[in-house]
Amino acid sequence: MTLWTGSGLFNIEIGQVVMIVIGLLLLYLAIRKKFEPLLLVPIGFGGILANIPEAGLALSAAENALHFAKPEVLAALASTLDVGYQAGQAVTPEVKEAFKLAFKDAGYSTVSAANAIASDHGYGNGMLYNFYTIVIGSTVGPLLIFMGVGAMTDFGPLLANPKTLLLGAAAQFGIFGTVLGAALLDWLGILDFTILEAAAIGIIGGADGPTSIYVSSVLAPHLIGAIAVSAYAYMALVPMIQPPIMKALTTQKERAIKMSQLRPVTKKEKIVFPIVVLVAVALFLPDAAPLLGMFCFGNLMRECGVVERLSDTAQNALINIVTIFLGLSVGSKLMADKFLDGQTLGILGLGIVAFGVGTACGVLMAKLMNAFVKEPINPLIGSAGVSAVPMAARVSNKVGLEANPHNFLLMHAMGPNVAGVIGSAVAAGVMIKLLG
Amino acid sequence: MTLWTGSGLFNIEIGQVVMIVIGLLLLYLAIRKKFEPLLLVPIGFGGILANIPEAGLALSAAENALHFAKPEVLAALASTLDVGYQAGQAVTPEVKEAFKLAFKDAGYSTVSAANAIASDHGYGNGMLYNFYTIVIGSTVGPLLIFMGVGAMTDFGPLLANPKTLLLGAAAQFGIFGTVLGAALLDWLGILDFTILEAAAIGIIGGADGPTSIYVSSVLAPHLIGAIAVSAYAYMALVPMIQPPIMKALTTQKERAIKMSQLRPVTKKEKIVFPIVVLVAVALFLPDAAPLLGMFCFGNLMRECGVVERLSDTAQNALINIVTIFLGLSVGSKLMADKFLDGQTLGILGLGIVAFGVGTACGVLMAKLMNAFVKEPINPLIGSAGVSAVPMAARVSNKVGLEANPHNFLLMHAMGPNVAGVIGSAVAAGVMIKLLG
Amino acid sequence: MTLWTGSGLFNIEIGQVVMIVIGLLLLYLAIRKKFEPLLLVPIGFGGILANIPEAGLALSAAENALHFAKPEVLAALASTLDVGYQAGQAVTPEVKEAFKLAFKDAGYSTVSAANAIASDHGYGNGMLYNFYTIVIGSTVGPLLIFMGVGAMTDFGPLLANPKTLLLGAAAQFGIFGTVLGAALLDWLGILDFTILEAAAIGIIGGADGPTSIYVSSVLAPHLIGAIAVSAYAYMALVPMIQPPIMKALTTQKERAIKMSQLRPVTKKEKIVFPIVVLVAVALFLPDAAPLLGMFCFGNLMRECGVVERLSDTAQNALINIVTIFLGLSVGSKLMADKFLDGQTLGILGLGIVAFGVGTACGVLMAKLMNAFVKEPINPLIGSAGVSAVPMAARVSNKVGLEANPHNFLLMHAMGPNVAGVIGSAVAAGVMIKLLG
Amino acid sequence: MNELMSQAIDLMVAGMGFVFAFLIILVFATLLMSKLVLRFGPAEPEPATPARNSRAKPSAPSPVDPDTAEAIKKAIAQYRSRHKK
Amino acid sequence: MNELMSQAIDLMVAGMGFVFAFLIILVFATLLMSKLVLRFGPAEPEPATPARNSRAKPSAPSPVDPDTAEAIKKAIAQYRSRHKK
Amino acid sequence: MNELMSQAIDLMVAGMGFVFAFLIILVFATLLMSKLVLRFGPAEPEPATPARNSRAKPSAPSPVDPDTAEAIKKAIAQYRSRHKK
Ligand code: NA
Ligand code: NA
Ligand code: NA
Repeated sequence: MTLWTGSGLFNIEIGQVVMIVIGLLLLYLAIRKKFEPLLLVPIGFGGILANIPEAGLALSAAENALHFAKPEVLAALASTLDVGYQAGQAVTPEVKEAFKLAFKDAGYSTVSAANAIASDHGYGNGMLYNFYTIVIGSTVGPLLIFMGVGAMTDFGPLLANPKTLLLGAAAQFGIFGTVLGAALLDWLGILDFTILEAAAIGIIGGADGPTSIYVSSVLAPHLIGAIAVSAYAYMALVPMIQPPIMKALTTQKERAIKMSQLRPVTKKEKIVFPIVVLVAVALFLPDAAPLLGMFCFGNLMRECGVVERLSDTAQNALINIVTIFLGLSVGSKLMADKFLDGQTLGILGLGIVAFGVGTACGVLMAKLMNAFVKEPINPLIGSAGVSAVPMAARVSNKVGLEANPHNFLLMHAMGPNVAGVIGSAVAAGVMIKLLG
Repeated sequence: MTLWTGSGLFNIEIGQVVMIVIGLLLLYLAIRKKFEPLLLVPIGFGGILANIPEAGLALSAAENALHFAKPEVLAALASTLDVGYQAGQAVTPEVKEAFKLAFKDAGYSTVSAANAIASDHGYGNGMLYNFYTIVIGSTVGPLLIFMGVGAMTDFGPLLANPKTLLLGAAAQFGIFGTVLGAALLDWLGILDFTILEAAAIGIIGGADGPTSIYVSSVLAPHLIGAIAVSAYAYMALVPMIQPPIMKALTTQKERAIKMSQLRPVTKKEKIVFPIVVLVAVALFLPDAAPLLGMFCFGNLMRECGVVERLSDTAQNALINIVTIFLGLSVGSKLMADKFLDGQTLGILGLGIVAFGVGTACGVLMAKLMNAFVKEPINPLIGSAGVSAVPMAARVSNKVGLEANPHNFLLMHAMGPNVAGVIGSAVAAGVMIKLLG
Repeated sequence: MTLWTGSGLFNIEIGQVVMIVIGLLLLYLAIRKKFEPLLLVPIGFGGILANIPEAGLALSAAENALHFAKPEVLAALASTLDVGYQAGQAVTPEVKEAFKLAFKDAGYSTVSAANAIASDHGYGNGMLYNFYTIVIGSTVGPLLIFMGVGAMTDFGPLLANPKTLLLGAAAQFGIFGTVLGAALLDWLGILDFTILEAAAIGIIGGADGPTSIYVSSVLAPHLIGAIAVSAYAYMALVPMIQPPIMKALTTQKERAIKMSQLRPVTKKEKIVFPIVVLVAVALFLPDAAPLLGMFCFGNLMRECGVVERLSDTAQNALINIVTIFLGLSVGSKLMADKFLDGQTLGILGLGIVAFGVGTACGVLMAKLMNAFVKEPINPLIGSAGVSAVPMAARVSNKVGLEANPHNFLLMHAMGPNVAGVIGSAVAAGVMIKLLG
Repeated sequence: MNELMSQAIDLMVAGMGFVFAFLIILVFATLLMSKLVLRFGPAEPEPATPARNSRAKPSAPSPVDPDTAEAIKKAIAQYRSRHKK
Repeated sequence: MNELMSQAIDLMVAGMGFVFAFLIILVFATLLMSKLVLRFGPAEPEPATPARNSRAKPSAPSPVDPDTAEAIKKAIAQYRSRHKK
Repeated sequence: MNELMSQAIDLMVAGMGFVFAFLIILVFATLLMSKLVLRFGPAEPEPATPARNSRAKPSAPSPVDPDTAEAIKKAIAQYRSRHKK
C-alpha cells in the first residue's frame, strides 16, 4: 500500500539514521549545553529535516525527479544532462547513479534547464533547497548577519587603543596555519583536499560564523555543513580551548599585568571609523567589500544616531529572520552522502587546531609587542584576537582575574576581539581574491 | 482620449463589480464582525485590488500581454503557446480566447517562456501575481505561518493528558466526510469535481488556515480563494456552528462532568515533545514533513528557552509580514472568472458541513472513550478537536459553564484543540501522498 | 602580484573617486545636517559601495564578465549579444565597448541569457545588483514603503476639511511645470531629454520619495539615482525653499488669517475613507492602483483597529527592512558613467524649480479659493500641498506663527499635506498611463 | 517649438486636468461619505491625532506612544533618584 | 456509484485509518517520553500557560508579558497623578 | 612536498602579509582620524559601552538598554509592593 511503501520507515537508509542522530546531538548541545544556540538550534533541526527519507526537502526539483526515477522523466532529462538513456530502457541503479553524477557536475545553465524539465513533470524544489538558494547561494544571508553584527558592535575599546588591531591580525595565523595543516594531511595521504577545500576549512580559524559560511559558500559549498558546524561548535568551546594555551604561553607575572583605564572615545570618532575602514577596503582589498562593507554599514547605522529605527531593525527583526533561514539552510547541507566521510572528521580535527594556533599567535604577538611599546600589554588579551565575540574577551578577563583579582581586562580585550572580526574578513577577502 | 478609454469605469465588467462588492463584504465582516480580521482584511483588500479593471495586478506578464492583445505581441507568443495565429491577422475575441486557454493549460516551461516574451515587449507581472508566486506558489508562506503558530502553541495541556490526541483524530472525519460530500454532489450531477478538487475542499474541515491554503495550493490552486475564504469564515463562525451540535449529541449530565485538574507539565517534556512528533513524522509520513516540521521547529524555538529572540521574531515580525503578503496573495485569486461559479457555492455549502461533521465526530469520540477510560472525559471537549485554535476550546468552556457554572473546561479543551492541528496536518500529508 | 594589480588603488578611475566623495558628502548631509537620514544614509553608503573598483557590487554577472573580458567568455557571449567577435581575437578597448553597448541596449531575454552564460563561467551578480532587481526592478520596494507610510498617515485633518484636497491638486503643477522646464532646456539645446526622462524628472515636484522612485523606475531607470537624491535632498531643504516664496505671494494680513478649530472626525469616517479612495482609483485611474492601493491598504490596517499587529509591523519592522534595501539599491545607481553628466546637474536644477512652482501654486490656489468659500483659508497652508510630509506642514505653521503668534496652522496644514501625497500619486498614474 | 515641448504641454494639460478632476470627485465623495457615516452611525467623535502622522518619525518598534515613553523615562529617573538616597 | 465516489471512499478509509494510527502511536510515544523525562530529569514542575497559546493574539512585537505591561501602565498612571499635584 | 603544500604556503605568506599590511595601515589611519576629529570637533567624551557589543545577546526587539529595563523592573516590583499593602 502506497502509504507504507512511501513511509520513512520503509525507505530509510542507515546514513539518514546517523545524520538524524547527529541533528539531535546538535540540538542537545545547543539547548542543554548552550552551544551557540541561536545558530545550532536551526542547524540541527534543519539537519533532521534534510534527512527525512522520501521528503526530499533539501533536494532540487531535478534531484527529486531523479530520486523517483520515472522512465519518462529520465528520458526527458537524458539529453539535457547528456546521459545515454532511451525511453523504455530499464532503470537500473547504475542508470540512476549516472544521472545523479551528471547533475552533480552540471553547470548553472544545465542545472536550471534540468530543474525546469522536472517542474514540467510536476516535481518541485524542496523547501530547504529554496532557503539555501536564496539565503546562502546568493551570499546575501551571511552578509545581512554581518550587517547586524556590525550594528551590535562597539568599536570604542578598539578606538581607545588602536594598536590592538595587530593582535587581531596575528590571530589570523589560525586560518592560514589550518590551510597548511589540511595540505599536510593531504600530503601524508591521510585525506584528499583541493586548495579550495583547504582554504574553506582554514576559515574556521576565523572564529566568526558568517565569515566562515560566506567563504565556504564561495570556495567549497559542499563542505559548508561541516565547516559551519565545527566553527560554531568550537566558538562555544572557546572557554575550554583557550585557557590552557594562554597559561602555557604566559608567566604568572605577565598575566598579572594591569592595564591603564581606556581613554573615553568621542561619538564622532565612532561615526568616522566605519567610513575609514570602508575607504581602506575600497583602496586595498575590493574582494572584502561585501563582508566589510555590510559590517561597516551596520556599524555606521548604529553610531550615526540619526537612523535609530533602521539600526534597531538590523539588530533585531532582520538579523533574527535571516538567522532562522540561514540556520535551516546550513542544516540542509547535513546530508549523509556529503557529511559522513573522512573529510568531516578532518575538518573537525583541523578546526580545533585552527582555534589553538590563533589563540597562541595572538598571545605571542602581545608578548612581542611588549618588547616595543612603552606601557605593557597584558598578553592575555591577545587570545581575544581570534574574535569569537564576546566569548574570547570574557575568557581573557576570567583568566586575568585568576592571576590578579583586581585586574579587569574585559574592556581591553574587546579591542583585539572586534579587531579579529575585521582581520578574518580581510583574510577571507585575500582567499577569495587568490582562489575564488 | 486615452485616460477615459483606459479608465476603470469604461472597461469594468459586471463580474469585477460583483467581486469588488464581495471584497467589501469581506472587509465588513472582518472589521465590523471581527471575522478572523488578521487574514480577512488582507484577503478582502487583495480581492478588490485583483478586480480593478485594466490594472492587471493579479495577472502575469503574459496574461497582461494577452489582455491588451497587440497583434505583434500575439504573433510573438503564437508559436510558444502553439496557437495558430499569423502576424497581421485580425484579433477577434475568439483569437484572444484561444490564447488565454492555451496559456491556462500551459506547463511550467511554456509559462516562463511566454512571460519572458511578454517582458521583452514591455509587459510585467502584476504586483499581486508576484506576491502569489513567491509566497504561495513556493508554498513557503503557509509554512512560515505554521512555524509562527507553532511558536505560539503551548502543548502543556496535551502533554498532561495525551489521550485527548484521539479527539483530534476523530474530528478529522470532517475532512474526509466533506470529500465524500463533494463526491456525492458530483454523483448527483449537481456539480462537477475532480478528486483533487474534492480533497482540497475537504481540508476546510481541518479548520486550520495555513493547512487549507497549503493543501489547496498543492492540489487545486484555482480553488484556493474560495477554500481559504470559507475556511476562515467558518472558523470565525465556530461559536455559532458548534454549540447546537454539541448540545444535541450530549445529555445535560454528560455536559456537567467535572474533569480533574491537569497535572503540571515539566519544561523538559515540552522541549522533547516537538522532537518526538518530528521523528514520528519522519518515520511514518514524510509528506507531512514540511507542515509539521515547521510547526515543530516553531514550537521547539518557543520551548527550548535559549533562542528567545528567534521565537519572538517568529511569533511577531516574521508571521506578521508573511500574513500581510499571504492575505493579499489569497485575495489575488478572488477573480470573477474563477470565483463566480457554482463550485464556490458548493464549497461554501460543503465547508459548513465539514465543520459540523468534525464537531459531531469529536463529541461522539469523547463519549466512546468514556466507555473505556476510568475517569470520564467531558464530551464537550471533543468538539475542540476540529482545531480552530483557540476559538473551539473557548466554545467548549462556554457550553460547559452553561451546564455547570463551576466547570472550567478551557485547559482540558486546549489538548484536543492543538491535537486537531496535528491531526489535520497529518490528514493533509495523507492526501498529498495519495493524490499529489 | 595579483593582490596589488587587483587592488582598488591600482584600478581606481577618477569617476569613481568623485562618486565616492559624493557618497561621503551625502553621508555628511544625512548625519550632520539631518537631511532625510533614513534614506540618505543607505543611499550614500550604497553609492560608495557601488563605486569600489573591481568589486562590481552594482553590476550583473554579465557586466562583471565583460569588465574582466576574458577572451573565452567574450566568445561565449558574442552570439547572444550579437557582437562580431571570434575566439582568440584580441580584446581591444573597442571590443569591450562594443560588448558593453550591446548589453546596455539588450532586451529582457537577451539580458537573462547573457547573465546565464556569465554564471556558467563563474561570474555572479553583485550584491547591490541583486538588491536593486528584487526591491526596485520589481517595483515592490517603493510600494511597501508607501504601504507603511499609509499606516503612519492620519487622514483626520483632511476629513475635517476635504476641500483642502484642492490645494494638494494645485501643488502638482510643480510636477508638470518641471516637465515643461526640462522640455525647455531640451528646446534651447542646453540638455537632451526624452519625454520619458522629462516626466521622471518632473515627479521630483511630487516631493514624495517612494512615488519618485516608483515613477523613475518605470519611466527612466537610468536616472533613478539622481532623481531620488534630489527629491530627498530638496524635501530636507523645504524649510529653506518655501518660506520666501510663501511670504512673497501673501500679504501680512493674509498670513495672519485665523482658521476655526477643525471638527472632530469619527473613527468610522477614517475607516471608510481609504476604501472610498480605492474605489475612486479603481473607477478612474487603474494605473495609480499599485501606489494608491498599497497606500490605502496601509491606512486601512492602521484605522480599522482589528489588525494592530499587522499595522505595527507595516510601520516598523517591514518598512525599516525595505528602507535599508531600497536605500542601498538607489545608491547602486550612483555610478560615475551614469551620474557624472550634465543631465544630473539639470535634474538638480529642475528639482528646486519643481519645489518652488509647487509651493507657489499651492499658495495661489488657496488665495483663489478664498474668493469662493465663505470662511477664509490661510494661504500659508497651501504650500503644504507639495506633500513632503510632515515638513511642509510644519513650515506653514512656523510662518503662520511669525505673522500671528496665536495662530496654530499645523493641523489645518496636515490636510493639504496628505492631500499632496494622493495628488502626486494620481499625477504619477497619469504619467505612467500616457507614457509608460 | 520642438516636438518634446508640445508633448510636455499636452502632458501638463492632460495631467493637471485629470488631477483636478480626480481630487474634485474625491472632495464630493468624501463629503458624501462623511454625511452618510455621521447619519447612520453612532457618533463617537475622536480628535485627529497629529502626533502620529509624521512619516519620518524614528519610532522604535514599540507600540508605546511618545508621551507614555516620556512618562516611563521620568518615572525611572524619579525611581533612581529615590533609590540613591 | 461513479468512480469519484469510490475514490472518495478509498481516500476516507486510508486517511482516517492513517490519522488514527499515527495519533495512537503518538499517544504512546508521548506517554513513554513523559515517563522517561520524569524518571531521569529533576522534576521542576511548571503549570501549562494557556494565556499564550492563542494564535490570533494581537501581541505587539514586545517581549513584555501582559501583566507586567499592566503593571507598567498602572505605575505610569500613578506617577502622573503624583506628578500633577 | 606536493603541489597543494606549496600552494598552501604561498597562500599563507600572501595572506598573513596582506592581513598585517592592511591592519597596520588601519592602525595609522585610525590614529590620524582620532587626532583630526579631536582637533577639529567639540570634544564630548562618552565612555565606550561594553554592555551592548555582545553579538549573541538575546535582546528582545526593544530599544530599551539593559539597565533601563533593570530599572523599570525594579520600579514595577516596588510599585507592586506598595500596591499590595
Ligand atoms: Na577572527
Ligand atoms: Na484540525
Ligand atoms: Na506631492
